[in-house]
This record gives sequence, C-alpha cells and structure tokens, in this order.
Amino acid sequence: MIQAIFFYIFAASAVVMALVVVSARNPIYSAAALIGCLLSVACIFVLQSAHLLALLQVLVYAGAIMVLVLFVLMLLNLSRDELGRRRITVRRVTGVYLVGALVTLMTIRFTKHLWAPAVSLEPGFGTIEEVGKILYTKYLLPFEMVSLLLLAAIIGAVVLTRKEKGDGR
Amino acid sequence: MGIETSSILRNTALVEPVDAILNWCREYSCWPYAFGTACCAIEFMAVAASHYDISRFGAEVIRFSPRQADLLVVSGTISEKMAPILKKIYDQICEPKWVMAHGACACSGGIYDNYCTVQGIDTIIPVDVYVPGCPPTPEAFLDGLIKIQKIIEGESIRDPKYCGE
Amino acid sequence: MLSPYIPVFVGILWAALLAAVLIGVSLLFGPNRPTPEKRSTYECGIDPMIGDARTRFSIKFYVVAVLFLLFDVEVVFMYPWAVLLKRLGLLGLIEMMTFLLVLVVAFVYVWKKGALNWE
Amino acid sequence: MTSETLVLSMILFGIGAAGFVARRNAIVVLMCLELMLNAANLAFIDFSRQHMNMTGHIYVFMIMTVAAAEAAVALAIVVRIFRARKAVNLDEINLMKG
Amino acid sequence: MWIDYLVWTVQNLLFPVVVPVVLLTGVILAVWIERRGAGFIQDRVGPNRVTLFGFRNAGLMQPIADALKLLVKEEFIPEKADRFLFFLAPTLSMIPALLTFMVIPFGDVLVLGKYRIPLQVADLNVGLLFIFAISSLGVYGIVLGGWSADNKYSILGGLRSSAQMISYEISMGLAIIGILIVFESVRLNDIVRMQGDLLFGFLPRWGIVVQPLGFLLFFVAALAETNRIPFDLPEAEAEIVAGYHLEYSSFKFSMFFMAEYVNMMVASGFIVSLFLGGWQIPWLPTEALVAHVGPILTAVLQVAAFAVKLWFIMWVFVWVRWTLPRFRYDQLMGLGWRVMLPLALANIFVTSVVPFVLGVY
Amino acid sequence: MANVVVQTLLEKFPESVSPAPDFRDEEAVCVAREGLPEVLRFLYADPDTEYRLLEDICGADYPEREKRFEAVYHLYSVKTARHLRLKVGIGEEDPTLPTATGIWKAADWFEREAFDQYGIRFEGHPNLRRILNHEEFVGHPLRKDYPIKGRQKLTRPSNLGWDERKSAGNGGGSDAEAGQPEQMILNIGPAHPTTHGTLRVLARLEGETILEADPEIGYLHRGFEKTAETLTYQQVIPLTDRLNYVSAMMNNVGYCRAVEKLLGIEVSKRVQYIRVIVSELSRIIDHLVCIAANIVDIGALTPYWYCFRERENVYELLEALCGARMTTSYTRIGGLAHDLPDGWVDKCREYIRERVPRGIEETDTLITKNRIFVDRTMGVGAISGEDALNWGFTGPCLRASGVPFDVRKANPYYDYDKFDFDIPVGSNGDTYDRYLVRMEEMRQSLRIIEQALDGLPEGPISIEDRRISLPEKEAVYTKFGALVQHTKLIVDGILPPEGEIYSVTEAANGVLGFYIVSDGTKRPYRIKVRPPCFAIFQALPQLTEGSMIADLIATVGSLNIIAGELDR
Amino acid sequence: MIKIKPVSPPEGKRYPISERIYLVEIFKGMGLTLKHLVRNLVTYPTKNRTVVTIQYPDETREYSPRFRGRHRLKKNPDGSLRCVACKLCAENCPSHCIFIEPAAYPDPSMGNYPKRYEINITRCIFCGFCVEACPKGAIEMTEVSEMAGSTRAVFDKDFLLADGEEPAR
Ligand code: SF4
Ligand code: SF4
Ligand code: SF4
Repeated sequence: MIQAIFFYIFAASAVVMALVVVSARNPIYSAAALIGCLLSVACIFVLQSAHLLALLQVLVYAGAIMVLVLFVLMLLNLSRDELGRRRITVRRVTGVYLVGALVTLMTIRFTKHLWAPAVSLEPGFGTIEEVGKILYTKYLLPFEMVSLLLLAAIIGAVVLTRKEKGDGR
Repeated sequence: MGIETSSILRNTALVEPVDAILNWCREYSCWPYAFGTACCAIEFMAVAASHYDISRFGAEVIRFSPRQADLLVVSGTISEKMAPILKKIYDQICEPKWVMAHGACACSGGIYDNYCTVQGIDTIIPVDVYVPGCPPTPEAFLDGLIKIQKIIEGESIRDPKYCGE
Repeated sequence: MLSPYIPVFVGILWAALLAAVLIGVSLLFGPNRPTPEKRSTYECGIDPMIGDARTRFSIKFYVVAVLFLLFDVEVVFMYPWAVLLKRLGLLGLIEMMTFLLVLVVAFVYVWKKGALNWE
Repeated sequence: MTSETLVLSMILFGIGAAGFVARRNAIVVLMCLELMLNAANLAFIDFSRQHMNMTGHIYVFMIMTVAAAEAAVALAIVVRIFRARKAVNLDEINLMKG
Repeated sequence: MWIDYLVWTVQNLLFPVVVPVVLLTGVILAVWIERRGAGFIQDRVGPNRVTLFGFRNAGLMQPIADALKLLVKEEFIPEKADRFLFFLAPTLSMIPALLTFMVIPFGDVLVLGKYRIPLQVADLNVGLLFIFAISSLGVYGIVLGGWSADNKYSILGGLRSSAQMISYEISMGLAIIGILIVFESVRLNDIVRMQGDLLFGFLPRWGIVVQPLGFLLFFVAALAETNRIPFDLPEAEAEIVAGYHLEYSSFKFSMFFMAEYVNMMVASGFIVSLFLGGWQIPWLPTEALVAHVGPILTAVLQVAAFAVKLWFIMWVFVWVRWTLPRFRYDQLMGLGWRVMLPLALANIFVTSVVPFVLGVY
Repeated sequence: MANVVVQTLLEKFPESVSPAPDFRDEEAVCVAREGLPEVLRFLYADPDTEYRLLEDICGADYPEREKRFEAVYHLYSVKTARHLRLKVGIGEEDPTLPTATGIWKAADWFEREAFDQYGIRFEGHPNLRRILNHEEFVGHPLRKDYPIKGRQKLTRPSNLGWDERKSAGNGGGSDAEAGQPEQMILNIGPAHPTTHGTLRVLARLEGETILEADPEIGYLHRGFEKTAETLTYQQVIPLTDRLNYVSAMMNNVGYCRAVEKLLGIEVSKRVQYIRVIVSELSRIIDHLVCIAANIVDIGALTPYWYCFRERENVYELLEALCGARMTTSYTRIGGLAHDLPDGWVDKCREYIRERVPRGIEETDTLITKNRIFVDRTMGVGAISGEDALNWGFTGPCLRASGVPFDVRKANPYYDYDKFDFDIPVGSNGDTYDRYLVRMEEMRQSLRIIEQALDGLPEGPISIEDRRISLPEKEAVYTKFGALVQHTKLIVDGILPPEGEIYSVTEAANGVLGFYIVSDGTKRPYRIKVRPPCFAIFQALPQLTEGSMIADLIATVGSLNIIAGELDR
Repeated sequence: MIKIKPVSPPEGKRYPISERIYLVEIFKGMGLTLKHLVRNLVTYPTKNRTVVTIQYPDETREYSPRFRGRHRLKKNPDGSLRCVACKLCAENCPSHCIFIEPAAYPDPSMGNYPKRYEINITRCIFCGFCVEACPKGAIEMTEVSEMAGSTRAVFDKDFLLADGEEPAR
C-alpha cells in the first residue's frame, strides 16, 4: 500500500519534472527540473530495491552531472539565449512522429512485462555487496574498460577546453 | 510585521504581546552596517575590540550586506563625493532600520564646514541617534547603541513606520 | 525493503514543510517596502557597473566540474570494492590497482596539462 | 506489484525523446538525452527486479558512467563551439561553415 | 497490538520529525558556543546582555533573538532576481542538511523485550553513501542562490563555493575508502559497532586509530565542505562582501546560515561515527552496559557519549576558525587537488596493500 | 655642500633657473616653464644629485602676482640626503606645464591633484582628470577666489565607465573589451569591508585574475588644506590629528616641527624627547592597526583582538597625557599642551615592557610562520626597490623593498641619531616583507621609547616666547600683564615671518611633509601636506596586475592606506 | 651609523619542513588560542580576571584627569558665573561651535556676563582649545562623554552649568 502511494507520488513528480525539462524556456529551469526528475527516479529505484543504484543515481546524476550542466549554463550565460524563438519545422514534425512510433513499438514489445507478477526478493538484493560481487567478478572486463573510458573522457575534456593563444582575450 | 498583518493586528489586544516580542528580538539583535569612512571608524573598531566588546550587545555581527543589517552606523566624515553612496546604501537596507550618526562629522559636519563636506548626514537620510564626539569614545558609542535599543523598545506595530502610512 | 526509507521520506516532507513554513511566516510578518532604489543591485553603493552580472565566467570553473564528475565516478566504483576487498582477496586488489593505475595516469596527465593550476 | 515502473519508464523516454527532437539549445538537448538514458535505467532496474537478477544493476552502473563521460565531453564541445561561434543553438551551429 | 503501532510511529514518524527540530535547536547552541567561545579566546566576554524577563542568561537567548529578528525582517527580492530560484535556493541548501543527519546513529539498537528500536532515524544499508549523495545536493542551494540574485559578488561567491565543495567532495569520498576497507560495511551502525572492539587488547579500534591519515584528510575536507575558515572563501567578507547570500535578507539568509551550522553538525556526527567510535563508550561495550545498568540507561549513556564527541568536534571547528587565516582560492583548489587527492590515493593504497603484504588475509 | 645643487643648476641652466629667496637654509630655485623638463631630467639622472624620490608636487595660488599659479616640486635625493624645491610660475591664461610622469611615476597623482585643486594642466599626462573632488564638480576649490563653503552636490554615485576613466588613453582596457566573454568588471568599494570605507578599486577580471586595477580616491576628501587657510596656526593642530588619524600624534609633531622651522625656533630637549616618545608610541599603534586590519582581511580574526587590546593600553597612556584617545592635539607650536603627569614614565615603562610586546609576540605566534599566511602574502604585491622609489614610496613599504631609507636616520631630528635602533629592511617588497618590517619596527620603537624614557631630561615644556606660547594659566588668572599677553596671542595668533618652508618627519607610513607658505598674517597662506599614502596607493595597479582579488585585498591592507591623509 | 636589520627570510630558507606541512604552526596557534580560552574561563569568575572587557554601562573605566569630555561652565564660590563673556573661547574654537551673547550686569563694576552661552555639541571636536583660551578658568571639560540623543543637541548655558545632569531633550 504505502509502496504504491509513494510510487505514484514519485512517478507523478518525475513526469511533471520531465515535462518542465522539455518545455521550460530558461535552460536553468530545465536543469533544475531535471534534477528534480532524477531525484524522483532515484526514489523509485529505492522502491525497486535498487538501494545502491538509487544513491549512485543521486550521487552521480543529480550531484555531479547536473552540477556540470549547471556550471556550463552559468558560465556561458545561456539563460536568455533561447527566449521566444520557436519554429515548427519539418524536421520537428517528423521527429515527433518518430517518437510516437517508437513509444508505441516499445509498448507492444514490453506488453508481457507490464503484467509481471510480484516477486519476493532475497534480502541481499540491490545492496552494495551484491552489486560489488557481480561487478568485480563477472563483469571484470567492463569494469576495467570503464577506467579507460574515463581516462579518455578526462583527456578529451581537458584537451577540448584548453585555452589557445589569442582565444578569449 | 508586514503591513497587512500589522493593519489587521493593530486594533486587537494582541498588539502589546506582539510588540513586546518583536521589539525584544530587534533590540538585542541589532546588526550594524558599519559605514565607516574616517577616524570615527577606527574608534568603531575599538568598540568591537576586547575592551568594549560590542558583542555583549549582540551587535558584533557586522554585516556588509545592506540586506542583512538593521542599524546603519555612519562613522566618519561624509564628503559630497560619498553622499550618494550613503544614500544608496541606506535605501538598500531592509526594513526595519535605524541610523546612528556616529561622531561630529556625521552629525553636523564637525570641524569641516567647507566646500566638500556634507553638513550632517541628516541632510541626506533620517537619523535616529546622534552621538557627538570627535571621535566619540567607545563608551559614547555604546551609549548611543543603548539609546537605539531604547528607541526600538518604544516602537509599536501601530507606528506609521510599520503600518505603511 | 522499503521500511528503513519511510522515515527518510517523512523527513524530506517534514524538512520541506519546515522550510516553507518559515519562509511563509517571514513573508507574512516582515515589513515589505520595496522601492526601486532598494531593489537595485548592491555593488558597494555604486550603480551596477557596466556589464551584466551574469557575465561569462572563467572556463576554469568548468574544468573543475568536469574533473569532479569524472573522478566522482571513479570513486563510486571504489565503494563496493572497498567493502568487498577482504572477500575478493588478491584478485580484487590487483583489479583495483589496475583501475587505479589508469586513474593515476589520468590524474598525472591532467596535472601536467596544468588543469590543476588556478592562477 | 505490477510494473507501473515500466510504464513510467516509457513515458519518461517519450518525453525525453520529444524534447530531444524539439529543442534546439544544445545543452537542453543534452539534458533530454540524459532523461532518456534515465528512463532506460528505470527499465533495467525493473527488469532486474522482475527477473531477480542483478545484472540489470550492473548495466545501470555502466550507463551512468557512460552518461558522465558523455556529458563531460559533450559539454566540452559545447563550450568549445560557444567560444568560437558564440552560439549554442543547434540550428545555428553549422559545422560545415568552418 | 497498539504497542507495535507505537513503536512503528516512533520509528517512522516521531524520529524524522524530532531530529530536524533537535538539529535546529543545536544550531542555537552552536551559535552560542561559537560567539561566547570566540569571546573568551579573544579576551572578551561575548554576548551577555540580552535580557529575557529580567534575566541575563549569559547570552543564551542571543541566537534566538537573532533568529526571531531575521524572521520579522523585511522579505526582499532584488529587481533582477529570478524569483522562483531565489526562493528555492535557501530551501535547497537547508533540506539536504537536515536530511543527512537521518542516517547517523546516536546510540546502539535499543532492545526492549521483543522490540528493537534503532537509535537512528533510518538504518540504511547504504547509510554512508546516503550522506554523500544527499550532501552533494547541498551545492545547488549555493549555486542557484548565487546565480538567481544577479549580483556579481553573489555569482562569484556561488561559483567559488560550489567549485570548492565539489573539489573537496572527491577527497572526502576517497578518504573514507580506507575506513570501508577496514570495517567492510557502508552501514553506519555496523561501522560504529565494530569500533567497539579493542586493538591489542586495550586500544579502542576507532577509525582515528586505524586510519589516522584518513581522519586528517576527512577532517580537512569536512572543514572545506562546510565552508569554515580556513576554507570560508565563498563568503569571504573581505573579498566578495558576503558571497552567495549577499542579496538575501530575513529568513532566507537565516536558512543559509542555519544550513551551515547544521552541516557542521552533520559533518561532526559523521566524523564521530566514522573515526571516533560514534556512540561507543570506550572499553564499555553495549552488552556489558546493558548487563549492569539496564537498556534504557545504556541508551542514555550512549547518546550522551555521542553528543559529547559531536560537540567536541564542533568546538574544534570553532576553535580552528578563530585561529587560522583563510586560503586564497587557487591555493585552496591546489590543496584539494594536488595535495589531498594524492594523499588520499596513497592512503587507499597503503590500507589495501599492507594487509596483503603482512599476510593478514 | 649646502647650495651646491643650486649653484650647479644656476650654472647649467642660466636661462631657465633663477634663485629663489633664501629662507631657513632651504635649497630652492625658481624654474621657468620652458626649461622644466630638462632640469627635472638632469636632477633625476645626474650621478652627483640623483633626485630619485619625487616627494611632492603641489600647486599654489597668488592672485596678485603676474604669474598667478605656482607649481612646487619637492625632490629628495637618497644619496645626498637633501631636499630641493623647484618653483614654477604659470600665468592664469594658460596654466599648463609639461608633465613629469615620464621621469617619476609618482608624479601621476600629484599632478592630477594639482589639476583638480588649482586647474593647472599638465601636458602629456596620461590621464588628467579630477582625483579628490567628484566628477560633477565645477571650478578648482583651492584657488583663493573659490569660496570655502562653495559646496557642490553630486547627483548620483560616480560611476565612470572604463572608457571614460581612460579617456586620455594609456593603453588600458576598454568597455568593449570588458564585454568580452570571461571578463568582467568588478567594483570593489567604497562601501566594502576591506577598503575601509573610502577607497574604491575598479578591477577588470578574468576569472579571479585581475587584468587591470584602477583605484579611485577622494571619498574622504574633506578640504584640510582649504580649511587650514581659514584657521590660525595653533588652530590647525586639531586638523592635523585627523590626517593620519591612527597615529594622530605624529602629525601633531610633524606639523609643529614645520611651523617651528617657519618661526625659526627650537624646542627644549624635554619637549623633543617627549615628542619622540609619543611619536614612537603612535608608530606602534599605527602598525598594530595596520597589521590587525591586514590580517583580518586575510581571514585570521583573532590577532585583531590581540593587537587592539595592546593598542588600548597605548591609548590609556596617550589619554593620560592629553585627555583624548585618538585625536590627541597634544603638541603646541613651541612645545606641548601639558607636561607628563605624575607616574606616567613608570606606567609607560611597564606597558612597553610587559603589555605591548605580549600582543606583538602573540600575533607573531599565530601568524608569522603559519603556512597559510605565508602563502597568502609571500610574493604578493611585490615591488622592487627602484620601482618603489620611483613611485614615491617611503616608510615601511619602501624599506620592505630593500631601500634602507628612514628620515629618522637620514635626516635626523630630535636626537634620533643618538638613539640606538635598527632599520628593518626587507628584500622582496611583498606583502609578507611589509608585514615583517612593521613587526620589527614596533620592536625597534619599543627600544627607542626605553632609551628616551631613560634619557628624559628636565626642562620647560614650551618656549619662553610670549609671541608664540601662551603664558601659564595661573599667571593669566592673577597677573594683568599675562592676561594681556594671553588675550593678544589668542586673538592675534602667532605671526611668523613671510616665507615658505618644507619640513619632513618619518611618520608611521613614511615621509610626512608639510609645505607651509606664510604671508606674515596669523593664518597660513598655504599648507600642503605630503601624505605618505598618496604616493603609495597610486602604485596599486602595478602591484596587483596579474594577481587575484584576494591578493588585491592583502596588498591594499599591507600598504596601510589611511584615507584621512590620502584624501585629506 | 645606520644599522640595518634584514627581516625577510633568506632565499631558499622560506619553508622549513615544519612550516611546509602546515600542522606544526597550526597547532602552535591553536595552543595559544586554547591557552587564552582556558585562562579566561578559569579567571572569569574570580577577581583578577584576564578578560579585559569593561562591561559598560555596568562598569566604567577610570578616565584620565585630563579627559576631554563634555564642557561645564564653572561658578564662583558665591554662585555667580565665572564667565565674563570675553568670547576668547569662541575665538579660539577651531570649529566655531560656541555662541556667546554678552550682556552687562546691572552693576557696571561687575562687568559682563553671557546672556546666552551655547555650544553646538554635535559640531564640537573636543579639542579643549576653549578651555585653553579662557582667561577666567570659567569653562572646563568633564569626564562625561556619553551625549547621544535623538536631536542635534545644542547645550545652552543652564545645561552647561548644571553639574553633569542629563539634559531634558
Ligand atoms: S567626527 Fe572627528 S573623529 Fe569622527 S570622522 Fe569626524 S573628524 Fe574624524
Ligand atoms: S572643545 Fe574645541 S571644538 Fe569644542 S567648543 Fe571647545 S574649542 Fe570648540
Ligand atoms: S568661557 Fe572664558 S573665554 Fe569663554 S567667554 Fe567666558 S570667560 Fe571668556
């Protein structure tokens, strides 16, 4: 019961926030709404017994990625750049059409999962130990690849933002 | 008290207790904005130092943001060049606010009756307490602060200051 | 598995309520006398200087945020490992040391590139 | 509990996708992308629970990492382009124009 | 059974409601300690004139007067400010601060017959990460607060502050890896419980004993995270006036202010739980205590032990503030990235490799 | 040696240089406007003279003369330890002079001030605009025909854009550039915690790095010089209190010494010793305040209370002497207002042995070696000795740059040459060295006070000249003759002979000079103060370029800018 | 015989190891502050407290006998005013804040007295020059420096004669 109530609260807030993300004119508002949406989703993770991932969702997504996004918005002072400029283009209409089609397809594909029966989980499900156990054994290779991915990202970011002579001055 | 709130409350029996509470907290938490320009400001620093210890009055939280200050302490000479700045700072302080003219210069221009000195800050902004002296001794400053506290004590939400008249 | 989280959710609601009520009280009881002068930006008593306050800031801040993000992710990978180290044994140690090595390489690279200088 | 979660996931994905195609500000587009990834995460978590198999969690873990790396690089590019062209609107950024 | 409901209510409704209130009360005490302590450090007396019903009560009412005064001060919104975010920001900095304390245990599980009441609001199995996750959200209050006011000083303050906080978050996260290796859990109560053991038969196995470097790094990072001197750059008065809360008046300012103190308490509680044995009374394990004085008194003593430790750390925060100068921005970032981070990595390396070399497991 | 320079000048530039009236053995010449640049360049560069320090440029107004205005240059040679005064007359129709900024950077603000106050235009000056008065001001207030009460309101806070301030264009940034991404203009002051209310610095920033800083002063301009012209010589003393109000005593001494030089009198040894004692006490409190304020700005709060605690002790001593804490007005022309009270010497000895050193040592423990402080200050706001001289630095700031110039030793007065004390010098001229020099100077001052207390001679505390000092109060009450003298002196004032002198003392911040012109009446015709800060503060752009805001704050604090003497 | 004392640390010796690691000096400093705290706390309730605060207005400090506070007009032993309205004080006052309106006593042998004697106290700079100028010792300065009021006060003759009582303002 409680579970269901909480779920609908968070789901509603997630959807509303997501709508704000795509519709707010000021990107800062989009970012704020996205943070809210991510937090709601994190709460739903908790309801799904994904305790560790719920917190990582907050820690990485809401607490780090969005900080970066917000910083960039502020650094570039983008809050006013998009005001009052909206056009309906062919591309966009096509886009919306494609999105509709995609969602429909997904609905059909996932139908059988939508009526999945309730399951009872063993106690360790979703804890840090369990995740760790799989991560460091079965998914060893992806884990090591992650370090390379991050290395690449760091190098990429540093190189891309390095100041060149005569730049910005 | 918000204007609406105080106009609702002004005719009720609640006025007295509400006044008592509001005045009590405002009185003992009078955060100064130290608008110090000259010699008097150095004496103001002395008041903050150990011997006189303005913190005993709860007023050591010297805010440099006008939004958070209650008491504008103008210590020192205000020149014509400075006058608009003082005015601006005064305007930017949030209600309720009080002003202390600390020192002869701030009160009246003091010894400087000449081409570049404002003859008393009351020609620019309203003043609640004048503290004479050049510079006023720390005791005189504290005396002024106590006078300010007295003034606060006597205020009421019935006053036009709080009713928006 | 929800039960320990109920107080957390309650806490969120309560904290939000508290904040809202306090601000509300403040709105209700604080005098409100906005004047154009008062509402203008504080800049040491001067009219706001040329240029928008929200001007563009140094790219350095961005670099900090990027490094934070990526290192944060790396740290995240270390939490489960740290908890499990004794159970994973030597293999776990070697795994993580490899991981760390790459991290250190990235770190040294960043350092050498001067991205850690803030002058 | 039936899987409302999956429904939610699809709704979020839809919203994200719509924003992705409809918005022109590069950073907002990026945010929509994050939204979509997030919806995917939600689906993974739900499948994981339904199948009592924690592999889905690992996937989510990885997706987050990738999202972080992607955000870092993508934003670096945005910053870079902005500094060169003073624009972040995708329509205005025509890479061919040099 | 009604008693079941009672226990449930206490655990799920009473605790989460009471703990924030206690924290906010703690702010009052903290402010008082800070101001009187500063006074005595500086050869003066500090606030002592505030009078209530004719009593001078040694200035204890001072913080209350301040809070009340701020509550009835003019609510002010700058002209160019973004109204919504301007209101949202202080709330955003306050809520995470109040939330994080939820997972810090202030006593061992109280066993009354068949009922087990954890003296902790929420005994999460990922408690430690919960603190990190939630406190990482505190940054938004500051960043948005600085940005929404549209004032150069505030924006600069907000950016500085958030850059500082995120930088030290890394060091903070790395600093506790060592603790995790040693105690093998992220559940705070487990960590505390394990610190009740004795090392070599006499030394409490506190985090500070097994992880001294980790403690130091964590403490410094905690100072930085709570924006205290020597890391109080975001509001460095001398440089950027009041920093990100420059344009905030009345209770919105007060909320930033209180958030800072609540954060300090959270940081202290966190430090105490990880490094100073939490609610443990050295050499007196819960079982022994319960056997001698009964469960209720045990709980009281343990909460008291926790409080004493917490306020000791709080006092150190204050003490440091009144002793040290502040860093310059670049030095601070340099310290975070170029000193703390390598040290934390080295700490992890040592903590993980040494046991293998010694063949402990 | 005396007039060697004057002789050389007369010989070398016979067309442009003519002798000035001889008065009190000062070296002074009149120079024609056309020859000025050559003369200045010669004086600066000639190895025999090396007038490397431009102490002052000021204007004067003589409406009855044919060449109405006069610009007066005071040069100093560290090598020969001598001053030289150059006087250049300028007509009212075309009050222009060639600028000296190409030779001494110090000339910049001095010339701006002369322009502001007298309307003398300096051709070739990079940025000649008002400095003390606000930009809406019309006229030149120190001209004799400007009414003293001619107040002019400023309608809005002065807010010149970058373009306007650099109108004459010295290559700085522009508004357009300031609009560049990643750059912003930050206004620091005047109502800002570190500028102590009256300074204002406009900084163009990139991130937190200062690309360019532009100081703006005059917010405490309160017309000292004009007001002094309306008072008698004695009445000016309270005004001098308010120049460097942190160490008012030194201004009293400096001023009285100047007027005594004008009168050609010498005060008794006792007076001299007391003046030395009170000056050194003032130096200590000045340094204490400077260090305390500087450290607070750097973020360490507690030393402030320790420093001020000791300062309060010194105030107790001063109050016992003169009845006021800050604005002492203790000296009188020809002596002192009061003799030392009973027991003062012992009390003073106790204080300087036990109390004051305690504050200094505690600050030392808390701060001096603290790495955070050292990092914050070392290498920050550094200036080389040569540059410092060129900018007109004197006092601790100059000594921190490694130039051991101290008036107390170079041109000793009041037996300073007999006291045994060291001149602390730094080597880098950075904020840290300035701090160390001040700390050490306080210790040296304590030594001087000890010696002066030991050697304190007996004697009268004012000279026995009834045209200068008031008779004993007792005598006034009882003796008619004394009453007449008293009344006459109060009403008629002190009447010095016609002439002009320039006298310097070593104040806490550096060379404090008084240039006094007397026309034989009871009121000074012209008093120009040469405040040490004025020259120091104008070097701020050079000191802070390329550093961060926090460095700017540390640097400004360590320069010890006292607005009272900066803006007068 | 100019003795020079170099104060800057010699090149290269700037950071001895004890300073480099921050901690030693920090602990020294913290030791000092702690010493103050403990000493002040311990001695606070006792007689010889080390806290230097003068708890104004409950305590006051001892003023110097020469203290230049508020003025007072003195009387002769017979109760008459000492002041003869010679205006020397006003003449000598640098801030021109004394106003005197002389009047003659009915008995010409007694000379003049000030009909009005006013000091514009907010302008006064407490320099003591009026006292110095007075040939009759008719004006002196008291130890009272607390004169704060809510108007620009002008002290009149009666007030200046009153012995330090608070004026009704
Ligand atoms: S009143 Fe006196 S001490 Fe105060 S600022 Fe004016 S001149 Fe200075
Ligand atoms: S003390 Fe000075 S200013 Fe005051 S009345 Fe006397 S002479 Fe005038
Ligand atoms: S007070 Fe003294 S100086 Fe003044 S008018 Fe009276 S007698 Fe003359």
